[in-house]
Amino acid sequence: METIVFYVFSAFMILSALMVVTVHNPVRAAFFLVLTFFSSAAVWLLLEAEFLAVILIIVYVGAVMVLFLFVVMMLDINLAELKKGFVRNLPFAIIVALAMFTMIFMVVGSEQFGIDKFAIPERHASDYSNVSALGQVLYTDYVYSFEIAAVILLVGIVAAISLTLRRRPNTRHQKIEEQVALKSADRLRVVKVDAQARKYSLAKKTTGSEGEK
Amino acid sequence: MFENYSDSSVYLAIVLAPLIGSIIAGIFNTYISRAVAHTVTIAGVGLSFILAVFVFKYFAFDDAQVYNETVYTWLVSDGIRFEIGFLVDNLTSMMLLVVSFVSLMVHLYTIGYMQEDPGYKRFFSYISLFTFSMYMLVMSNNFLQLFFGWEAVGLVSYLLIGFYYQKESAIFANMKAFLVNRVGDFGFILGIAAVLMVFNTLDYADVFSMANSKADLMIEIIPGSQWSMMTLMCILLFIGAMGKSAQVPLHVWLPDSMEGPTPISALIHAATMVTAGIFMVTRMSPLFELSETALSFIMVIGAITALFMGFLGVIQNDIKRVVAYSTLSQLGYMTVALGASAYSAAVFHLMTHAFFKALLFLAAGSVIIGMHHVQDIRQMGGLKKYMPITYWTSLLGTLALIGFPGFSGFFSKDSIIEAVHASHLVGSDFAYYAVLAGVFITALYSLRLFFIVFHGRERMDQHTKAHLKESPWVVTVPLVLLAIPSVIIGGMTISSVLYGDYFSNVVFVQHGHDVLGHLKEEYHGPMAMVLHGVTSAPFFLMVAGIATAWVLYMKRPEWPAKIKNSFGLIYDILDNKYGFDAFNEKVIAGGTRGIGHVLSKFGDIMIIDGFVVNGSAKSVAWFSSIIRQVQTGYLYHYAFAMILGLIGLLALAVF
Amino acid sequence: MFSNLPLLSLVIWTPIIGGMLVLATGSKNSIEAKVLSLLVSLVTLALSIPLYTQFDSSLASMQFEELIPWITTFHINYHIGIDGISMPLIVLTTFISVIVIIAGWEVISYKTAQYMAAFLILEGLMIGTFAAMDAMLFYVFWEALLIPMFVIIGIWGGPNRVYATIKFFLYTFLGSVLMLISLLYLYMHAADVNGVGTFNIQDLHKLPLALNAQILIFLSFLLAFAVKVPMWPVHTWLPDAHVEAPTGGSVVLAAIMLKLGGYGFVRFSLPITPDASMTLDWLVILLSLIAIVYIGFVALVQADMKKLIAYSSISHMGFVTLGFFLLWKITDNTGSASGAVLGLEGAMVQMISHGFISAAMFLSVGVLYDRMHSRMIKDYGGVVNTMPAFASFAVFFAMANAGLPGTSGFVGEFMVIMAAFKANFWYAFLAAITLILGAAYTLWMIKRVVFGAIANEQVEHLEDMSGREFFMMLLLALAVLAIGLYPAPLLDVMHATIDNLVAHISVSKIP
Amino acid sequence: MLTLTHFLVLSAIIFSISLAGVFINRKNVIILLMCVELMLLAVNTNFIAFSYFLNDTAGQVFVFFILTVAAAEAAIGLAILVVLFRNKRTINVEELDTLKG
Repeated sequence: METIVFYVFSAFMILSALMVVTVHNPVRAAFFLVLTFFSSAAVWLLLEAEFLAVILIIVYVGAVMVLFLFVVMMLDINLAELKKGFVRNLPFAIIVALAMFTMIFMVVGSEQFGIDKFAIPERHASDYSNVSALGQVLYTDYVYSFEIAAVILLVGIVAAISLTLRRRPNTRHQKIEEQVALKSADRLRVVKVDAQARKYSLAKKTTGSEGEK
Repeated sequence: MFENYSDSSVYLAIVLAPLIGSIIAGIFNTYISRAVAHTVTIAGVGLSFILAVFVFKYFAFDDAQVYNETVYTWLVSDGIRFEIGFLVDNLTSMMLLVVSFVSLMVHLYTIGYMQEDPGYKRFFSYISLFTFSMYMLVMSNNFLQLFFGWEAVGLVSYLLIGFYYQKESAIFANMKAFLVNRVGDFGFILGIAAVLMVFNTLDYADVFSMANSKADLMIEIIPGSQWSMMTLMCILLFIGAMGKSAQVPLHVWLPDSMEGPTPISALIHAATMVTAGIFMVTRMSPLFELSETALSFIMVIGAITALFMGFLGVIQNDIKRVVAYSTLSQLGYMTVALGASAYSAAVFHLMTHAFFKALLFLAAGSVIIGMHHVQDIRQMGGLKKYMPITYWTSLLGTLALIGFPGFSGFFSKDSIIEAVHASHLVGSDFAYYAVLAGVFITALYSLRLFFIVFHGRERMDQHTKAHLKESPWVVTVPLVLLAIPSVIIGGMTISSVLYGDYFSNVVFVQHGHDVLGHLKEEYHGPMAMVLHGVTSAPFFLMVAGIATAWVLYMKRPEWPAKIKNSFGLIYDILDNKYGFDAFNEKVIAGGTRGIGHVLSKFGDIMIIDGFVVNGSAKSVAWFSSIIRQVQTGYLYHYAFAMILGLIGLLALAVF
Repeated sequence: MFSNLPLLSLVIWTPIIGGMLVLATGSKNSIEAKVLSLLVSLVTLALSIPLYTQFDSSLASMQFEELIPWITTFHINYHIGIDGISMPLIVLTTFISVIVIIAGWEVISYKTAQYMAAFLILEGLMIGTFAAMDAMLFYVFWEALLIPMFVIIGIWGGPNRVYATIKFFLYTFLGSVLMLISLLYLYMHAADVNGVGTFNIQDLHKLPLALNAQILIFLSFLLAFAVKVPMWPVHTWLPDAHVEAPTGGSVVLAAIMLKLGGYGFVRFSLPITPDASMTLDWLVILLSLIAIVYIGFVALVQADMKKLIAYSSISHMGFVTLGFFLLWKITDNTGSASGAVLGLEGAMVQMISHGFISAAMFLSVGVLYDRMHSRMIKDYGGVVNTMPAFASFAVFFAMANAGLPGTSGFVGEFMVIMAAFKANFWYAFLAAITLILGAAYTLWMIKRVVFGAIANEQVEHLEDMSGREFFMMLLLALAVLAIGLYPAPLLDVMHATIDNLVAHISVSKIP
Repeated sequence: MLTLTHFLVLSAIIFSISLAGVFINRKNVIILLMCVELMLLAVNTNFIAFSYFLNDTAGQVFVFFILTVAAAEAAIGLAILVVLFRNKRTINVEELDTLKG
């Protein structure tokens, strides 16, 4: 039963990967890539890596593919120009792909990684949760690398923003850094005023009427 | 006061007197007047002449023992002592006498000849420097000093030939003379190196004493063929002599050296320098006797020079060139005599020749003065009545030259012809016939010169004829003084020099070659020789030569022109001196320059500089330009490079 | 009275310190700079005289020796001393330096102080190189003396000086880099043979070496010294350097710097690697014979006077290298080594005499160049008419260059040819060709430049030599004549050292 | 039965396809970035396969980190793309050869 599932999904995966590569329109390519991700998530589930499968969907499909589509949409790329030259180097590409595949296959062939070498472990108990297993390992042995991963992401964000941020010169906008750097003395000026009695007498009341109008 | 000849002060005085005179005249010539210059030099040479006479008397009559002392040690290296020293014996004393006498005559003569020349003092300094170098050469007692004198004489002749340094032809001639002499010296220095290799010393005495013991030494120059060391050494030494005494291949410089003033032609190119080669071979007789091939080589070269140079003398039109070619021919005679191992005959002829040839040159000089420096004999004629003294003295000289019986030339030349006849070395018969024919040729050209210049129609223009007069006494007195020995010296000295024992301790002749020994039996005094001579073949040839000259240039002056164009080809060959000059200019000089150009253009500039030095610089630039192409700028090229690299590595890992 | 003074160090360092002082005088008042530099050079000459007078020519060992530890970790020490080979060269250096200072008197107007200082420092460094008894000290001096020369040619040179000076510097530097490697190898080898590494040249002489090691070391020395001598294939830097160098520069370059190569052969190649020298002597002889004949032809066709003299000095130096390497060929040919010492001493004399003659020839070209600013032969003609005194000196030195007996040019060549004949007839034959070629190119130049009618109006206005130039020429002429007529005193100094050297190199060093 | 080779073969296929992709459209940078994403996906599949068969979660942790890096890389790649487009008006790699040596 599992094998059937495996074959189905891997077939999906391979076909969509092929389509990603061959299709001309980057948007359609992006969608095929999404399909590839979904089928690969299914395969991963077979391998009992549920958490990662989910992460895959969320991170890749959710974020990266959206990013791709966003960029593709924003840049008005003239597709005609990009299609040229497709056929010319197809044979060369196929040769390279086949060469690569045969070599990996030679290495990865059944005699090294066959059934005798790697027995199929028995299924986890039903209450096994991939996430907790990952959590234990993640926050104990790999805590530093985890932190570094966080830093990498931060760098990624900062770089992306600084690269693409464009500020029009004449627009007025808050300069957060200046605001933060303010000190009370710049804004508040204490003036020494000596107290005076206010000379206010009724006598003047009659002349003040015009004032009240 | 000169009685003790043992100490060296006498010989030092002989040598140094002319040197001091030359230095004073040369270095201080801006500060001293002309009179001082010539008196100083003449005093120097005169002193050396007087001493030479005493030395000659001391050696010839009081037969003193040989003087052989070293003056100072030039250099000691590797056990070999190189010294400067004097060796004086009969040969040296005779040469000293000849050199100093002729040099003195030339000094006197120059006062008259060079009056109006600006380089007067410089000329005097050169000729006395020449006398000094000639003394050093003649009196040396080892090969090193001989070579020093050899080159010094070459240097001075270079300076003298190029005396008129404005004249392009003069400075070409003097360079040519020096280079040809250098070619001779090239052989000479190799000869000296051979001597040093064999005998490990350069001193004559030691070399001659060990000579016989090393007679059969062999040397392998061309791998496989063994040559006798002595032959190699003697031929190399003779090449040096050929350069200096102008034998055939290396004779080209002598006719051109007539560019120099006439006195030096007399002094250097007739009497002294050219005889250096003959003197050297005579001095080395013990060595030369040991190799017959060398002797026959010398004889053949001498015969060729004697005969063929004589031919050239017939067609020359410049008065000095005719006399120059006659010198070449006479030198050929002396070399033939050397080849026949008749060394004393060669030296005897050298002595007599020095006198009458110097006389002829100086006579030619006085004719040139009279004709205001016109040297072309075709513009002369009938000078008999204008210049009587020059006429009579040059008549005596010519008779002596052609070997008219009774004159000194006869005695020396006939004895050479007899000697060659008696010798039976390889090539001696060829030499004999060449020498015989030479007598006829010598008579022909010398009489031709004599008749054209002094007899016949006066062909010079009015202007020169008006000024034509006899030269001043300063010129004519040396002529007369030279005429006397040219006539009598032969008769007087033949019995002692040639057949006496004058050269006994100097010349060593092997028994087999002792040609003069045979002649000695039939020799009974000079007068008997004259009578015998009159009946012999050379005499008839000489008379025939005189007759033909008389007919051609007196009776039928138009015949020579006819003969010339009928024998056109022969005339052309003779005219450009058998192509020697052309050959030298084009092939040797041109060839060396050509090689030089090729080597410098291709060798240095192209190959070494072009490829190696600049080449390496350029190759670095070229290589870097290739590397640059790899950076194409296209993103995907870099991607491909990465992937291909990956696949490559993977393939490496897998297979 | 000199016994206590470290005389040799004084001779080395006075010119260097003097040079610094002259630099200090700055370039504005050139008179002071020139007078001071002349004073310094004269003092150095005076100091070098006792080197000759108190030199004991009977012993072959080092004299005036001084040893001060310098870099102790590598056993390099400031060890200097002189023997029969280096003493004449040092006296030649001091003598030529005085002449060069005088030569540059009026001619150099641009930055005279630096010019004079460069020469003084160069002189000090050269004497250091000759006196160095420690291989590393020798190498330091050897490279250091390139710098002043580089500066002299580079700044005061002719139009194309930058190319010439860079070529000169790189050529020599390339050559000597290999030498450094072999010196280091020797140090290491000495370390593991007798415990402690050494750079002392005497010890290196005695150090046993295997044949192939010797051959490699010999080849590296050969390259280093062949460039300096210069020998045939690596000689092309010399004509360029001479053409571009100022008169004083090319005098020093020709008179002394070429001798460093020859000195190197005698001090390093022969004694340290005798067996390799034996196996490869045919190579050096072949190169020197090529240098003599090939360069002779090339010199014949040069149009530039300085290039012609440069080529002629290569040809003369060919004799030096020929003279050094005759020993083994003579023993093969004649069975006995007699004649080898003749060759070696002939080579030494040739070096000294060539120093004087080439200096004089370059000075004479300099005299003409200062007046007409052209080195081309075709621009001259009939100089004798307007400059008779100069012409007589020029002819005299031309004769000396052609090797006329009575001048020093002849002595060296004569002895080498004698020795060469013992080795092989054809060596002497080819070497003697220089008699003809040497005379040919020198006299042809003299004919075209000095003799003949006045060629053009510039020659017309030439005025004869000034007192200063006359004095220089006279000094050199006397030196040339003295060695030519009486070379015995010069050679007596060398006998002991050369005999010791020949005895040493005829013994094999293979362990 | 599902053995490890199945999964490895699968990821090898995906990897080769993405490689071919890089070669095919050399001009469209976006597709290139996608191909890079695909390669990373293939690698992750490998990791997970190994971690499952070796019963060791380390593989999955690593996949986790690869994801973060991939995300960051994609972000920056697109940012560069945007800036590039803004300055050069085109992202066709053919014209962009300012890197030429």
